[in-house]
Amino acid sequence: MVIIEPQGLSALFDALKQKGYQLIGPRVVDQAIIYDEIGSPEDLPVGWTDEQDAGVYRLRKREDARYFGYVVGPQSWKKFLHLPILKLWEAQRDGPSFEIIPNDEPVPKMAFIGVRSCELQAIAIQDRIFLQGDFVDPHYRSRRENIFIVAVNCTEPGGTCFCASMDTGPRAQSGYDLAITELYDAERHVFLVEAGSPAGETLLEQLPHRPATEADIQQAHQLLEQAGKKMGRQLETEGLKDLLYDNLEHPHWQKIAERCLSCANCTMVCPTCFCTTVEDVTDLTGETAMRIRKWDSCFTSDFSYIHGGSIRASTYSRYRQWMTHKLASWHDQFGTSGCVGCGRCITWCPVGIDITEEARFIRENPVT
Amino acid sequence: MAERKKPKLAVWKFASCDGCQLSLLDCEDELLAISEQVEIAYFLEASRATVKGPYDISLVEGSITTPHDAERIHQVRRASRVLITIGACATAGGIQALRNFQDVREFTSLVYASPQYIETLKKSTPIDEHVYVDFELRGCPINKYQLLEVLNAFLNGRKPNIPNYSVCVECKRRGNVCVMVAHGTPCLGPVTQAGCDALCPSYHRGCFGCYGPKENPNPPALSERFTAMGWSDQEIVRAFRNFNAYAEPFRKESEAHEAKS
Amino acid sequence: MKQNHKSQTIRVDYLARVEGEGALYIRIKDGRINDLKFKIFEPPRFFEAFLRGRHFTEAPDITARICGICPVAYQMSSIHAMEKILGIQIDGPLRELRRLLYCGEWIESHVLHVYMLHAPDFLGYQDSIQMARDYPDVVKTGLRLKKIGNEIVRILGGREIHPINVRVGGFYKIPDRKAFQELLEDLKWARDAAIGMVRFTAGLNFPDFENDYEFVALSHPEEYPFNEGRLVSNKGLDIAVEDYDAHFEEIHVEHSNALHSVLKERGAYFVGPLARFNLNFDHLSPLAQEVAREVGLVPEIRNPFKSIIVRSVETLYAIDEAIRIIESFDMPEQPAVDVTVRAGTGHGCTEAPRGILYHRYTIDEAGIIQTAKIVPPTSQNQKTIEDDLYHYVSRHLDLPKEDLTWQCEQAIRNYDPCISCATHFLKLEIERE
Amino acid sequence: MAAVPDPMIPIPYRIQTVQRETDDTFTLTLTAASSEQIAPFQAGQFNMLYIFGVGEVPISISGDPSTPEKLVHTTRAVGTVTQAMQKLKPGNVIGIRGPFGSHWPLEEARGNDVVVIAGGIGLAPLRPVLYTLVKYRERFGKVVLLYGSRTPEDILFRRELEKWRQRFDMEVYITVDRATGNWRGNVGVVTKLIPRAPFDPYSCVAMVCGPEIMMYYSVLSLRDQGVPTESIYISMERNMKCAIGFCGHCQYGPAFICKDGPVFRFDQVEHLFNKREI
Ligand SMILES: Cc1cc2nc3c(=O)[nH]c(=O)nc-3n(C[C@H](O)[C@H](O)[C@H](O)COP(=O)(O)OP(=O)(O)OC[C@H]3O[C@@H](n4cnc5c(N)ncnc54)[C@H](O)[C@@H]3O)c2cc1C
Ligand code: SF4
Ligand code: SF4
Ligand code: SF4
Repeated sequence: MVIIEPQGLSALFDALKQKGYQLIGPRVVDQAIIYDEIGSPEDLPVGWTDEQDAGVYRLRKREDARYFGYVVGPQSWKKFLHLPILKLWEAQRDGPSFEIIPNDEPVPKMAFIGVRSCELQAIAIQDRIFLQGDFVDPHYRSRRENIFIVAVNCTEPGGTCFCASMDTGPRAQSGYDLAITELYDAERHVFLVEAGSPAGETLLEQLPHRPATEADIQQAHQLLEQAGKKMGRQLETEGLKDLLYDNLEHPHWQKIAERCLSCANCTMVCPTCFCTTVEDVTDLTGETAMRIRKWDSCFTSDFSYIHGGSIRASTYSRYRQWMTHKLASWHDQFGTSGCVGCGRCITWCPVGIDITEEARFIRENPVT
Repeated sequence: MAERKKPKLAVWKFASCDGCQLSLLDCEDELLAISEQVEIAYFLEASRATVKGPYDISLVEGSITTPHDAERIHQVRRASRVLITIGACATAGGIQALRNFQDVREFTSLVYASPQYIETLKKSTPIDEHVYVDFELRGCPINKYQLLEVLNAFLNGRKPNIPNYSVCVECKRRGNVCVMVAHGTPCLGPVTQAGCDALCPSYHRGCFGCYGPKENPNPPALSERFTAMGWSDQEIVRAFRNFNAYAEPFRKESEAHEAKS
Repeated sequence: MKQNHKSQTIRVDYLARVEGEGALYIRIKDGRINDLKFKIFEPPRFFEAFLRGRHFTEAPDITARICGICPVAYQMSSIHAMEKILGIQIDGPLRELRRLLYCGEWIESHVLHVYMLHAPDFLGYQDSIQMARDYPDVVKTGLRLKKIGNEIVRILGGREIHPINVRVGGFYKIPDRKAFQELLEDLKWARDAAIGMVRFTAGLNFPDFENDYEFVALSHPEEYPFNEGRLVSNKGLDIAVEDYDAHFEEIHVEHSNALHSVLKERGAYFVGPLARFNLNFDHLSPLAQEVAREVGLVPEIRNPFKSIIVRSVETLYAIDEAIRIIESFDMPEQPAVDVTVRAGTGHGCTEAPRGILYHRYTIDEAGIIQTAKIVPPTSQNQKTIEDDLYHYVSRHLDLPKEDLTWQCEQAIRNYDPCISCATHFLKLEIERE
Repeated sequence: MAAVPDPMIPIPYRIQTVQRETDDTFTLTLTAASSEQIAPFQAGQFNMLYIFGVGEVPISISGDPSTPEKLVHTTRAVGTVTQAMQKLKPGNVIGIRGPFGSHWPLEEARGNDVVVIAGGIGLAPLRPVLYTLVKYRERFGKVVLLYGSRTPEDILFRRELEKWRQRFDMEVYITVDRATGNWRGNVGVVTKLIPRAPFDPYSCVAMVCGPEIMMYYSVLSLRDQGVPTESIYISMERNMKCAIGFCGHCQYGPAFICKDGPVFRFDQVEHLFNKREI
């Protein structure tokens, strides 16, 4: 573990650019801290933070000048790995037949700056879906293979965070190339950096740094300890899967349905939600056809449409599908929870429906 | 494949602003290609030449507001194999359906010096209250790419990719920051059908419902949130009383708040 | 001709290639026009009535829906009226951006009219698609020009029809400078294309037809008018927009049941490109002036058929102006200025592509609209159109009916009437002998 | 980087024959249009069929598993894609991805009686089972086919049914919801045939395919006869966009119908089966 100074970040960014990476990191856009293309540390949200609660997000000025003093943005890294809209392939009519032209547009090498621990876990979950099953999604794979991850440990969890409950944070455990803890107090502003891969190791060598002292490591450790205790939300996961399976007809689903807009925001912002639909597109002459894959959501009616009507016509059934998938059936499907406790679905639900609250209610009032 | 026979296209206007049919002329890059694929048989905004029906595809813009139009739409239906309504006027009665909430005689005398000459129905009604409609394309105005998609789908015998989910889905795919959550700006996106690619939120304003209610909408829950954000009942009434005011879920919502205010 | 000795009725039930729907009814008896009506039967849509009770901030979005062809004009007239009430004056970059938006609408609307609606008349085609078979390049140039106009509106307004980005006080969001810069190249192509457009339209054949009109337009001391100025005419009118109601009125004329907007005690007047051109020639860009002169177009033009050339000159001007604005553009600090509500009455008049568009509103202290009045250009030209037809038809009574019909249509299209705009025309009753 | 095969790219297959089965149902026989072929399939599996420019839908394989080079699909034209498919002619090429999913328990059925219960188009996914039963007849106990159709005109695979009916080692019962013309056979729902069918409930395997409601009542009736739940198999249907577990549409509780199904042993899904809107 080493210490780098804030200027060291510039060196890091330069080194990554040198290696041909496009930098993606946090920046202030439209009154929020989003993940977007960045050029230099000046683009980082220095001195900004976010306040989050159910259905509310506000950008605020910090008292200090931290680089990473915010929590998680409106959308996760999913949008760079599992694209919201992707052309699968194109076909050209050829008499009674047709010829398929695969989409093998080159993918950029991307360096993700500021990935939080919950987000690392979310990426690991999507890896299981797209890379580790019987089939591999080549589009996801080619992007995934070309990223460099600079993680940032969370020292100040947000109002809707509950990674501690999900065992996914606040400290980055694996899946990164470099992990940073921002150490900030009256005396100093430095970064404790740890390499998590040979590539990270090599890069770290090139940066101006000094070895971390035991005190540095202790300070980081303490900050993360405390952070784990300051989570804005909590979710009791013990026996949760069976609890939900046993309560598929709980009257509370109807209560939620009265508030839920079935707008799909929660699924769109969730870093693990992976559902898609495919649209067929043709040109006017009918000579060229394309298949376009787009993020879809279990909250839409077409999602469960089969000839004759939608299986899940009511909001009741759609919310139930979503939540039981996240917290119960995901375990059966992928051997892990589908929720990493990032809190996005709580913050970005326009009416502030809170997955932890709804789970708690069912736990406290089971029908079985 | 056998050479496809050129289908005949007709464009009809009822009470409207012409914006939706103008979308067709706004397809600058595609217009000549369209005219190669279909015979533009009746489209007065663009051509004096008219070809007799029946027509394979009729695009109908506008709502029914006069006794004469209530007759005319039946003729259009009879002459059309496929009838597609375009825009909020045709699919929900349009902005002129605001009269449906008030006494139309009072409206007439407000605007016209000699109200006795004005021949008008009490209500502005959508086309499907009068005749069978094969497909509804929403929007005020419609999105020209969606119009192309619908024409395209009909020409190629497939289902148009016209989703009926919320604006939020497009908003998120587009990577916008939610104006409701992050800025505290009331937004109808969560109850409104997609189609505009989340235009208003992309310009930092709340959606005002051009595309009408999404499938399975929940306006009362959204209104409750608006109230919590500080909106009065009158403001909520006005929010739901725009171009799709007469679409059932929006109508009910505005009436509920009108009763309260 | 034989026909002249008995009575004949010409009815054009649906006027093609105008926006909206109108009809013409002429009754000829013994070689003279017995009756002539230019009829508009757009069903009434009651905008002025249902604006009452709405919040002042909603007027731009609602009034845009009067007309899908020139929504920007509606939005801007209502915004200016509201800003008058609130005592706001928009200057600097925001004002420039508003002009830019206007450029977009003029380009798009004028090009649509010239290439797709009017030129086919002069060349004898039913429509531009037919015309494209013989003049593919002309039509393609037109489409590309139109697209550039639309592109300006789309970037700045969000979409071409019923833009969503304008508000009382400014805009919701200022698009990236990059988006405009990218337009520059297209605009420079467009400038050359518009020069060609002027030359092309100037080369058409024009009927020998002139009238002594009273031209009315906005006039601004420094610029070709879009959004601001005084109302002036070639016959001495020179008033502030606030005084509109004192000088203009809508009257019931004998041979028609339509409400015609007229100048009090003076009668019919003429608004639109020809009026603007005649009254503001000096404020056209040097290039637009030069090209106009080159084709022999200098004030005062009194042949309404030549409006097609004037529209081309104005298109060239709008492109020139758009280039100027983009090249000298500074990002405004805020997308809009703050507004505080206060009660009052305000007037707004802007130059829609078809001519002056007048709005008047009264709002209360909560910002709720109490009364609204809207006078669109088409209703201001209505009487002039009818007068033109009367004179024009009288001279061509010997033409076969089919040709005469077409000629009349062409004469109406000189005004590019936008009938959806006709917010308050009466439905005509047809008199029968 | 080694390129991975893209599981969303179909393999071209050429239509050899189009067989009209009923008014709205047809059978396509396809062979590979290039050197590429899909893997051999097992009875009950399905393919994704892509119609150029129109879309892609899941359709079970209704042909004989022992001749996999001849792909056979029987489809009912109900909507956009299936109607477009109905218009295709021999020589047209369509895209095939597959085979996907679980299959009918023909191994488990060895040595046991086999009850095949089909409703409507549900006979198509079961036809490969019947081919196999007939081909290896000696491996199984009694073989019973119970088939319900809306009307006599909707009966699929008539000639084959007739052939099977004439066999002495197979029982074939057919019923219709509504008798028309000179139908003299059974009228009523297919579940009514179950109590009469000659099979040993304690050593049989039941394979059921049809509308969910029909499957539900079939299961109840089978259980009434004493058939253990673990011996009953059904085939499920859900919206499907990818068939490879990526799109999420076909989830049925914890299962993905595309990979864990479509064929399920009933006890795997029993807890979901009568729940509303799962
Ligand atoms: C595993 C499986 C096997 C099937 N086997 C057969 C078969 O052998 N023969 C047969 O006729 N039908 C079969 N079906 C049903 C068939 O897939 C649908 O009838 C078909 O998808 C309808 O598509 P459409 O575009 O014509 O209909 P539309 O009503 O226009 O449907 C639109 C879209 O919804 C989806 N969809 C609609 N109905 C279904 C459905 N029942 N199942 C899954 N997705 C649906 C499809 O994506 C379809 O493109 C099977 C379905 C599944 C899941
Ligand atoms: S379910 Fe909610 S909290 Fe959990 S990972 Fe998804 S968005 Fe984050
Ligand atoms: S839970 Fe919230 S975000 Fe999710 S669909 Fe319902 S209202 Fe939308
Ligand atoms: S801004 Fe509006 S449309 Fe977009 S996500 Fe938020 S609520 Fe939905």
